[in-house]
Amino acid sequence: MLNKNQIAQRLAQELKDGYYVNLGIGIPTLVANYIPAGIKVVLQSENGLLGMGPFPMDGDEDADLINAGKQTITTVPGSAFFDSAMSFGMIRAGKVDLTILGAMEVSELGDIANWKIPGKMVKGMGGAMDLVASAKNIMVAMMHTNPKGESKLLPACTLPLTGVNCVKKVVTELAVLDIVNGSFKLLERAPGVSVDEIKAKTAGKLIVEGDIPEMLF
Amino acid sequence: MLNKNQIAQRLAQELKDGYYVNLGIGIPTLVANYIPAGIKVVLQSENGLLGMGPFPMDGDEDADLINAGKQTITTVPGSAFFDSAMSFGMIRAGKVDLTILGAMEVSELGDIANWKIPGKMVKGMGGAMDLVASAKNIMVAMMHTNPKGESKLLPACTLPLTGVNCVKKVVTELAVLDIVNGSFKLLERAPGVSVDEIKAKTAGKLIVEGDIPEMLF
Amino acid sequence: MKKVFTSAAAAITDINDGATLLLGGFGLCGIPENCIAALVNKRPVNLTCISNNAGVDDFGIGLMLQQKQVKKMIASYVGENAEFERQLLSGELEVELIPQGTLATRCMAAGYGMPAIFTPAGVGTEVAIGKEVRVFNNKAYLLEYAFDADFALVKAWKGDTDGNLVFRQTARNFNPLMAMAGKITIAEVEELLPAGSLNPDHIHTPGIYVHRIFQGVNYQKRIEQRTVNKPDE
Amino acid sequence: MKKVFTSAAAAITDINDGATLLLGGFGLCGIPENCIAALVNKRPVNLTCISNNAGVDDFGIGLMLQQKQVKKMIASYVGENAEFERQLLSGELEVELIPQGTLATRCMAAGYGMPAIFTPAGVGTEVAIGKEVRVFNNKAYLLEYAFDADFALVKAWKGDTDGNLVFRQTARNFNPLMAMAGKITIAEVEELLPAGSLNPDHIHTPGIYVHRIFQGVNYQKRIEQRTVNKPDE
Repeated sequence: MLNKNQIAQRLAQELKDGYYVNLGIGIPTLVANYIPAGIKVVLQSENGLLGMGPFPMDGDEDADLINAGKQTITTVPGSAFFDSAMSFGMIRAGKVDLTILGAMEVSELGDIANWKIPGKMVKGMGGAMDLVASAKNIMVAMMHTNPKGESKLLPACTLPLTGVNCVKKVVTELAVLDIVNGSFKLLERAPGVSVDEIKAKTAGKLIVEGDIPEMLF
Repeated sequence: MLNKNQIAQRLAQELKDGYYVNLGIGIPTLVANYIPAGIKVVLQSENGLLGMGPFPMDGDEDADLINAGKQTITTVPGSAFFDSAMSFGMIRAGKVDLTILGAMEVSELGDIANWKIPGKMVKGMGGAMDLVASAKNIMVAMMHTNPKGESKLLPACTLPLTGVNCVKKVVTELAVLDIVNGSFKLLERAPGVSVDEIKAKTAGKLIVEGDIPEMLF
Repeated sequence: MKKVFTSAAAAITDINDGATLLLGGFGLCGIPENCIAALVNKRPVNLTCISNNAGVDDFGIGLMLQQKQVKKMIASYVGENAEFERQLLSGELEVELIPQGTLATRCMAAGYGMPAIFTPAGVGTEVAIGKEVRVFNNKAYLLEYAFDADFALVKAWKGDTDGNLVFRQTARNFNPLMAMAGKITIAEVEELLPAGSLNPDHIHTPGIYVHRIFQGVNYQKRIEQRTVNKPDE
Repeated sequence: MKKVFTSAAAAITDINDGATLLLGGFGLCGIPENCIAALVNKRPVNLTCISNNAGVDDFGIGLMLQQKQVKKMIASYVGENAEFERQLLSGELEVELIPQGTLATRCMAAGYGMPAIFTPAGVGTEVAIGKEVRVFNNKAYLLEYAFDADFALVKAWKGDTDGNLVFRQTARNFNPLMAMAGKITIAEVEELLPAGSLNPDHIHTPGIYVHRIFQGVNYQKRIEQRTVNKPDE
């Protein structure tokens, strides 16, 4: 079973040289810590920056330089600033190669719910609806089950949707799964996790073909 | 009867302090030479400049600095460069206060034809269709009649249209006319020109109310 | 052409009850602090505020919420704001949440004279309810309309007396878009310079979009999430 | 990430017969001289060229017209070009004239992932024939579609190895718009710098839109209408 950092580490294996990537808040943000050596990845922050760097050193923080999570950050050489219309423009136009988001629920059709829980104060969707509707390659980083132990990989989402038919891949503490033809296709198991456990915790249609390898790190 | 410079001079009387103005090729360009003292007018060139200045001094011309007529120009303090989408964006959004264009024909409904003559090589409409469809205040500078002596102020244009129902005012070598309620309303006569001559040379519906004053310069 | 105002109070003097305002900024980054302070002082009410966020309890739009000046908030994310939450739950405050890219593009549409735009954001979600859906190349889009706001309040880094604006880093965000979208645009700047001081190639918002400009004072430029690396980490 | 190419020839090597190209520039100002020279040398034919103008007889796109490489020209103004006129009148060349703002906005639409936009330009004229008209707030607009082009060829003043571009004065024009709109965008620059050399606030085209970049050579930067004031005037 993976911890959050390991989920991020496994997702980082999906990065390719030259990728422009948008990382959501939470586990996705951690992916930046595991970019494979020898490749260059440019991080997009939808509030108007390409080339996001790490947090600043204490004392170097700048109120004018934040990420979409409103955290103080830095830039890397080759960075560029732009307005919010261009930022979502490049997302809509498919220029961002990969978007990694957290989710509350994902359906076997690739629907995603991650912005609203009925009965709870709604903070807003921020840029999530734009990202899931527009990005050409969307992966989700999340826990396989909710705190009650219920599967978050469902036949259909029960929460209000953020986007439909958009998620391509899910990485959880248990497994790596692609969403293809209306099913979750199991690709890899976390070390020490059995296929049976994944089956038991996946409510949506699950495809298991042949031997399922353990993830390699 | 006015010469071209006087037509431009009369049109310049329409300028107000703080106006952003787009001047077309030909007589409209000459308007820039007659901006009244004490007011500030900013010239927009639709190829991407606000704050156009006069032609450069010989030897100072710069291939990267031209106007929409592809002439070498200069900038004035406070100028700004931008791309063509923003340029036509500000025109469409009504931020340009006044556009002055040449025309082959204008109709009593404010239609304008100034881009195409059937049977002749067509060069293209350039930005003219955008300007006439978008600008909030469009004035035309032209000769009252064509070389054959036929009126260019018509009940309906005979040439292919550039835009419909858009021209607000026409200044010719003979007269100043507003277009209101489907008519040319005569406002001023050129020095020495009679109302009868204007009537004779205006094919569209002409409204003449009361004494028509001579233009003042 | 007199665009320069002496103070925020002078620049916002005709913002009255019931006005619709566009306010630049993302979180507390690049917000028109001086304009908001002047509005808090002048106290117009029944305002409709369009801004990506709603400030925090004691800063930004939150200051106007405290005084119940805001009737309706249009935003993409309203964050942590106890008074906002209280007014929303009590029904005192009307809130319309829209996707962030839709918010940005509806501003751009207004500034570019486009009455409406198509975006895929929100298709198949509750955001799409009541909206026109149109399919282009097998992909569904929502038709979203340009904003129609009375005033835009934006904050720039540098500006000149002709209204040209330059923004700094991610404080740019919605500011140039809202600057284009206001019927009257009021810009506050950290540094107001004579026309001709800014490189014309570096200007983000040409002065044609800016009707009033003033030199801001006492900028707090608060940081919402101070995240740093310690030297020993 | 290897965006830097050693020459125009290397950068355009996969532009083949039948390709659709967006070419930046206004008149001869800011045109991708090196890319055009390389295309003249490589000689792909049946090209569709989308550009505001069509060059002159002996420069710009005119050089490709001389070799009959262009099947179709989409432009707003084709100016003075005898060979262009000959091919048009003889039926060898297909020409589609569209309003300049429509041309610009259809590029922006492609770069911003908007399938179509509304513009009033051309309403009531022959440009509107066959197009969808829609009325918003009592004003009629045409629905115009985003361009779908294989390559964009643009020319910038400075660029860096990550593909970030800065344009100079009115040589900006269509270049940043076309840079956003190409499936593959090739940028030639007067000065190619290491990543990090450009101020991130001054970049007009972020590198995400640029797939290939090279240091241009032997720029002519011709002036079409040299207009000057004489000292004694």
